Amino acid sequence: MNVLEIRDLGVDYQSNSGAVHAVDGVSLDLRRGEILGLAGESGSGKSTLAHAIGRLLRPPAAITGGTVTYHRADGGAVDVLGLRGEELRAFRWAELAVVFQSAMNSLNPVSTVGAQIEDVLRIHRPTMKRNARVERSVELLQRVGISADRRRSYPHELSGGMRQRAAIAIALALNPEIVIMDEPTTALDVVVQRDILHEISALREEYGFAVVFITHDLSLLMEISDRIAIMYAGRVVETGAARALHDTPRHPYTLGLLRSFPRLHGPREELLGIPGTPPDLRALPPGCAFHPRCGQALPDCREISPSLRDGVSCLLNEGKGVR
Amino acid sequence: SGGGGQKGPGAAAPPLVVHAIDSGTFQENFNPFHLEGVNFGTTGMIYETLEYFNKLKPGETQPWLALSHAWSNDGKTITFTLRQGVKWTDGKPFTADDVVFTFETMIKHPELNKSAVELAGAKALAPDKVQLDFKSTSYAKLFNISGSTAIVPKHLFEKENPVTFTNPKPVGTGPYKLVKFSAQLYEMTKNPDYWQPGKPVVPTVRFPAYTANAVQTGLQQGEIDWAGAFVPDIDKIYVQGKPETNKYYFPPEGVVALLPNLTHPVLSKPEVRQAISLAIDRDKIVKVAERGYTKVAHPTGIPIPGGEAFLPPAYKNAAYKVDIAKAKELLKGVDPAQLKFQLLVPSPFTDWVNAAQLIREDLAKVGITVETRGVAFQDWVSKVGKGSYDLSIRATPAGASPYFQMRSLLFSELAKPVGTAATGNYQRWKDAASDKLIHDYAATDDLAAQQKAAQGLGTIMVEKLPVLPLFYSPAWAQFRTSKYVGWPSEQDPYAMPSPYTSPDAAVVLLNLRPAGT
Amino acid sequence: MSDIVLEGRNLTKHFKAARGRGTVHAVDDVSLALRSGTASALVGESGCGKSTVARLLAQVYPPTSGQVLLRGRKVTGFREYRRQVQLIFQDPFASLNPFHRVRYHLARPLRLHGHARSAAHEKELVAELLERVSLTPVEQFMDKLPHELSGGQRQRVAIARALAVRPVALIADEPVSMLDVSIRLGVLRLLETLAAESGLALLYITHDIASARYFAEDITVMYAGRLIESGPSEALTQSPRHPYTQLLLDSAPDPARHSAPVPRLGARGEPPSLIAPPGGCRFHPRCPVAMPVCAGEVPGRTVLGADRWTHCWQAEARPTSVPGG
Amino acid sequence: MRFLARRLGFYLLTAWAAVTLNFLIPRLMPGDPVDLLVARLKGNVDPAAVEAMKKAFGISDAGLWTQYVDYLGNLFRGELGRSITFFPTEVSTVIADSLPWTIGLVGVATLISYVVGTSLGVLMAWKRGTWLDGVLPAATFLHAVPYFWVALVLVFVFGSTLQWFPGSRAYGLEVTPGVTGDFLASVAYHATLPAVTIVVASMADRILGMRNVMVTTLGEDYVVMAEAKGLTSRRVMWAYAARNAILPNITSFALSLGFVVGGSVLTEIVFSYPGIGSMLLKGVENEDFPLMQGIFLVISLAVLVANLLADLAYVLLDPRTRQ
Amino acid sequence: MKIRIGAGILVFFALMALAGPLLISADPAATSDAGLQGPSGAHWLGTTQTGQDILTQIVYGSRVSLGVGVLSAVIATAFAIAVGLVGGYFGGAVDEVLSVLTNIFLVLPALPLIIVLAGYLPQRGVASVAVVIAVTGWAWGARVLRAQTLSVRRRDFVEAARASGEGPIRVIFFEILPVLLPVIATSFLATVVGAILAEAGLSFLGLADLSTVSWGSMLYFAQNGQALLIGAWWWFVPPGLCIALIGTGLALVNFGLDEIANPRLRTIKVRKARA
Ligand SMILES: Nc1ncnc2c1ncn2[C@@H]1O[C@H](COP(=O)(O)OP(=O)(O)OP(=O)(O)O)[C@@H](O)[C@H]1O
Ligand SMILES: Nc1ncnc2c1ncn2[C@@H]1O[C@H](COP(=O)(O)OP(=O)(O)OP(=O)(O)O)[C@@H](O)[C@H]1O
Ligand SMILES: [Mg+2]
Ligand SMILES: [Mg+2]
Ligand code: NI
Repeated sequence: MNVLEIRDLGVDYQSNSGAVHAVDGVSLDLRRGEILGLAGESGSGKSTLAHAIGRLLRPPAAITGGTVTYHRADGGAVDVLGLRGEELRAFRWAELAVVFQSAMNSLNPVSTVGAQIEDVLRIHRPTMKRNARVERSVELLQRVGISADRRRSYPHELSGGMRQRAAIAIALALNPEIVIMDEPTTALDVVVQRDILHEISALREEYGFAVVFITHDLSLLMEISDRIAIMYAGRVVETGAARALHDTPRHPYTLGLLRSFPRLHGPREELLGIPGTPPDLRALPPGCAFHPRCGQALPDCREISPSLRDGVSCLLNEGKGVR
Repeated sequence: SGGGGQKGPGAAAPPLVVHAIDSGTFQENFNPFHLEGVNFGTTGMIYETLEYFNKLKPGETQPWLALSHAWSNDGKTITFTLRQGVKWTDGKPFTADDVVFTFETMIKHPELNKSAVELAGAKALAPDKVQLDFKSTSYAKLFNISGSTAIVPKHLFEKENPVTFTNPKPVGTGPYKLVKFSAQLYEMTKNPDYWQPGKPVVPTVRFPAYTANAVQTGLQQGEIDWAGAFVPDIDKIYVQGKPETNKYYFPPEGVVALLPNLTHPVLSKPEVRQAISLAIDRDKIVKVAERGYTKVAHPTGIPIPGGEAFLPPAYKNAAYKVDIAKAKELLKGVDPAQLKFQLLVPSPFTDWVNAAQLIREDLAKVGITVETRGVAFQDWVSKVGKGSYDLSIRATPAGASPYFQMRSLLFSELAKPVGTAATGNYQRWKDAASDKLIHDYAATDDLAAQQKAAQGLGTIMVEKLPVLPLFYSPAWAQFRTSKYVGWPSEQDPYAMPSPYTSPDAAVVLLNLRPAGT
Repeated sequence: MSDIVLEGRNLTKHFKAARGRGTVHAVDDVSLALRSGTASALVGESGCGKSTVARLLAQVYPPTSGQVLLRGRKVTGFREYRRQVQLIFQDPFASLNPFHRVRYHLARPLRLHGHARSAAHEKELVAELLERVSLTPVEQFMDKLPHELSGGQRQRVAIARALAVRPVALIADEPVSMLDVSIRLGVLRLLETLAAESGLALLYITHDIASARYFAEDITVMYAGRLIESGPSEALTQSPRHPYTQLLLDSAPDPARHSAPVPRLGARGEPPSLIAPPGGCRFHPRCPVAMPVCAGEVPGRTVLGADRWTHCWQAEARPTSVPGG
Repeated sequence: MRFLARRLGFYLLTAWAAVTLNFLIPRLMPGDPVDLLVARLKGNVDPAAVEAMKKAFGISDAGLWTQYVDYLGNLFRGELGRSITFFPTEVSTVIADSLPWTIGLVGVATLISYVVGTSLGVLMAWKRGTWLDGVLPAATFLHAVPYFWVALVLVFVFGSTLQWFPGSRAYGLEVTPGVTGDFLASVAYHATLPAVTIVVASMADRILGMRNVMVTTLGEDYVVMAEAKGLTSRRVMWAYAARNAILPNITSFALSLGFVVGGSVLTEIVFSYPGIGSMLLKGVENEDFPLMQGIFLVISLAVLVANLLADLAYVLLDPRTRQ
Repeated sequence: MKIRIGAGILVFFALMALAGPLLISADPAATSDAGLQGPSGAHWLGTTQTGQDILTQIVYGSRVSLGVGVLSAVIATAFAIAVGLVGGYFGGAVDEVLSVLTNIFLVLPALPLIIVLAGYLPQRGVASVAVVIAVTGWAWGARVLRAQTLSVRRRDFVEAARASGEGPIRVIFFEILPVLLPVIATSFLATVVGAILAEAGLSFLGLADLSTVSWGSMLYFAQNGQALLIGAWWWFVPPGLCIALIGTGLALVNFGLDEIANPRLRTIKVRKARA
């Protein structure tokens, strides 16, 4: 029951010093109504992937290959990358909405929160009356915990948490099937973050949309998502159910990440971290991009670039990963 | 003449479009006492003078509002006999009171007495007789008294402060009346009751505002009938291959001379000045810098033609000739290291800047190093006035007689010590013989005696070289003969042809007649 | 218990708010002591005044009131103070001048504080410093410009610069929050070793209470400009006494939980404005267990045992019980 | 409002500075208009007349402070002294006669330049990578061309060669000033080339400025989000991107007004346009200090007022300043 | 690319100003009988009305035009640095006063002020014209530099330098100034363009020293000689074109610098996204 299928997606940033393969042969499935966590270090291509799905890439970024297929609830399939003009406009937001990292930056500073919701309604629901639009925007705001009188507030008049909620309210305006959230809580502090996470999961229960949740805070993902995909240097190196990933990580990188987070609860564990630094996407090492930092790298890792099989792309143990 | 003016063919006569002074806009000022800011035509066309002096023929005068004058009391008193039957355009008669009022105003407000007439008093002896008294002998100032002072109506001016009054509705005795005024155009029509019967013939004169640039286009496109503009390339811009109709006449108006600072130890030597004069190719300056619009000056500096009678007989046919060898010879005794001068020119005067450049090139040939320096106009005024320069170029106006020119050039009283601003004799020439001749000139009303004094001064100019005349400063006048004929010409120089000279311009207008007659 | 090196007593800092709209009570009545060879952590959410405390302790800002004591004495000399207390900043990308090479960054403090005797000696010292922060081969790093270094490497240079002064106290203001997860550990470990080995007093400022648990011996929690609780890190994280600490711990993501939907917390709402902070306990508007007294009076310090205290009326009332829901 | 109050205070201060500067410049600089007048009269001036003239021109020997107080007093009564060039016309009259021409010309030209330039900048940023990029080098070139040279070229091509438009004066000889169709048509016809000059020479700044701000704005999350919302391109371009990009542009526009006015001075001179620029040159050429200063003061105050209007516009357009 | 074209233009003109007069050692003011000649083998760019060679004038004029431009930009930039950096760094009352001063000069219309000042100027030599232009041209740079200083001052490396014991002078000139160099360069180049334009404007109005050949004074003479009306385009086109070209060169370098700092501004070739 996939709502979205990504196959071999590649995205390059063209530049004078060569193309940056920010997303390189990524295949992922998003199931209806699930939360898919997307984790990875800074620069691993998470946002690029999200933008590619939403058809939001701008030059110098260009999709170099692959497909993205959207399955409607009625069974019809849509080639997202093939959408043009009106089709694309209609697809956007009605089927797929986005919540960006910093709400301050993703809300138009010169128009009110209400107007930004109503804007969507006006374009996508041309028959809707003004009153109905206002009603709907009030309803949405209240749904995410913002009082109705804030409809006429400008973004700068709201606190960080409220702005993020407002961004979520806008995303839900058309009851989309998919919501992509690109680090929606990174700018917030933990207490507010938790509030918002609660809100997201509650809303998801209620409306049943699928979420692609991007963050580099793996422990957070483990808690909130159903499934997780780990990205490294533009590739997905491991996918799997959150619990499985937590309990039995199979890629050395996933393991390293898990061992980098100090735990609050339970006994103090030894933190291992990952040696070295993330690679330069312009000059990736040959073979497995992770091999220079991998403690268990085999000689083959230097030459063979593994592909994703059974949810992991690692040569160890004949492609089964560390364990 | 008839009160209604002429009808018939005259009524259809076209208006004459005149450009006198470069101006983007006009201010509504028709007060003839003012020198700056007053609109052209105020003196001459609206207000008139007592007599008319033809500047192109020194000594030739014509009665105007006054029929005659008589000097007495050693030139300290003059009595005018006034024309009768003249009327102001509001119908009031012109009387001796108006004349007295005009001169009394100049006594009361010295800032209006711009030509420094040393008036002591004015009174009316009879309705047609006015007597003016002066503090000193004033024969030589007759032009300033009767030739350039416009008489204003007492009954209107006595109600105003003449210094600040702008006189928007002028009432004069002249051939024209102001009928229309706007910031970019004013218009005069003929005064039907003008005292010269049958005149003027031109019914309407229009004065549009043109800046120095715009007037070129105006001339090129034939918008202007009569202009007094410097046109850089007159054949191309104005004549345009039609010399019969698109005419111009640039008579000499004064002299442009190279001023050597006589307080300079080297320039004070006559042989140095002689050498400089011999080295300068004036023909080339006239051709290149002045575009051939004028002529090389007579060595006496007196404008020719017109001033022939004032030339010393010995030098009547004198002319400049370049003689590098002789110049070098003259400079033999001078340390070449000292032959370095700075030539100061006001940089807005582009023709002088070019002339300075040519002089520099010429003097280099005889071993004199000249550095030309262009400075702002006011800086040049102040430096030359104070005598802090080596060489400079300056124009001296001829005036109605050579007296003004010679006095301004040579009178030792005008030479102030270096550092004090002078108002003439900027090169600081001090010579008893010159002073005596100037006094002689001023002390007589007799034309022959005046001419003799002028000839003496001319001789000094040629022999002693107190200044080095270069060329005549031309009066600019372009006129089209397609509408009207009868303009001044070299053959008939009855008045200054430039539309910006008053009251001459009015005299020219009165002489015009429709083309084809 | 080692001796106190740097101490802030009743520090208060008020700023003029932007465009003259009142006063920001950034820090109120904060007392804090750093011991040699010990890493202490200061934890709190964004904007609660952690950096301000750091800057007050480093005497970058003069306090509005209160005093900073170095080994029990007030130090007035600007340079003298800098020689003893050093600051490391959050953003390794911003804390090095992009124009100067690594060598310059390290040599300047050496020269300023007279540690280098000669050019050769200076170079030697620079090399030594680089080695201490494990930037080897030193020759290669010395002549690099900041943009040629990765974030972790930059932060190491920043640490080396602080060490060049040979301080007795080091204040690290969120030294790893800008770094990638995978390289955070290395930098934190380095700081830990330095404190332990050279007897430095280290103040580790962070909003990640979990990392404080791992890298500091004791933790002090700050809320809206005030200190609310302090104690040995293990004890504080395992049995918090202040409802806010509790909340903070509850909010921190716990990968072991796997519990979508995420549970709602006991408290809601957002941190208060520091221009008009709530009266009494600043946490009371959000506190799930607030009592009437909380709104009226600022709770005093309740000492709960060796090195443990809190500012909470609940603790006052029930000194031994754990509050919160 | 606080923002406005501050700006107002600043403008008052600046106005005072301009007024004082205006007072000080002639007194700190050498030169005496009467000497000059005497020089122009070519000698023959009575010393008594010189003294009287000094009085008429208001040249005083009083102490600086007294002069300053008098000067301020006169200013408040709107007395700027008498022009020397147009003696005895009051400077205020000269200015009143010429200012409408300049305001009309510069006002209309600036408006056109702003609207066209800004729109072009928006379009160029929006359609990067299309033929519109070709405007960029042209704009760069025009940005550096002196106003008067543009004017000269226009006069040469359209005035003298093609004779499509008049190259000088503000209205034709054949019309009489007044509110008549003929007159207004003549004014518009005559203003064409000068206005085109100002538009051409000042538009490049607007294009380049707007393009740069707009390009930066287009990368903002709220624009990407607006696109993701499926809004029409026009709405994204204008309501989201341009609406925000215009804000910094307003400030730079206000600051560039001074340059436009400076440029229009040169333009008027080339076109013999009877505006304040021609008067300024006339004043300078004639050492007409009262006129020069009066004009400078009026220009400064006009630019200040324009800046104040721009600030007002800013406040209206930016909700963040409305507090 | 932009920088390269821009720098190419600038190098060309710099060479022209520095080496040109050595190659063409004629007197730029030298007159000849061959007046108003169009471009020919003898006079590549033709002659003026007084027979001056326009190419020679252009070459010599570049010295004055560039000289005034660079000189006044140097003065203005030095002033802008002093005002902007000091105000921005120290803040408080010093900053208030300096920024009000800056803003005042910013809104006062520069060219009219220059005209008025030049009107009073007794000596209109190259240096005094440059000073007058600088007086009116520093404010923009000062404002930009102040804003930048304000943001750089808050940057951690400045705090860090202070925390490691550096004094204010050293912090301003060794920590902040180098970081601002690109901004200073940008504002310097912009000021050069402004100054060249202002000088040209002044000369064109006849308010600069006209006995020195500069591009502005060439235009003044061309205008006075009615080059337009007599169709002598070769007289007024080259100097104006040179001014515009050099301005374009400077602007191109500037935009190039901007694009380095802000890569988004670059023009791009849009590749068709995958179909
Ligand atoms: N406009 C661009 N031009 C060139 N390269 C770019 C551009 N934008 C991003 N990149 C590169 O593409 C890669 C992926 O970037 P992306 O933003 O997708 O990473 P991310 O995983 O979202 O990182 P973060 O966690 O920091 O948000 C990075 O290496 C980045 O440097
Ligand atoms: N120079 C200043 N002027 C005015 N207000 C300031 C200044 N510095 C800090 N503040 C205010 O003081 C409060 C505390 O700021 P501080 O930087 O100390 O917080 P923090 O805990 O370090 O936050 P973060 O985790 O975001 O770094 C904030 O509200 C901030 O806006
Ligand atoms: Mg990202
Ligand atoms: Mg902080
Ligand atoms: Ni688990």
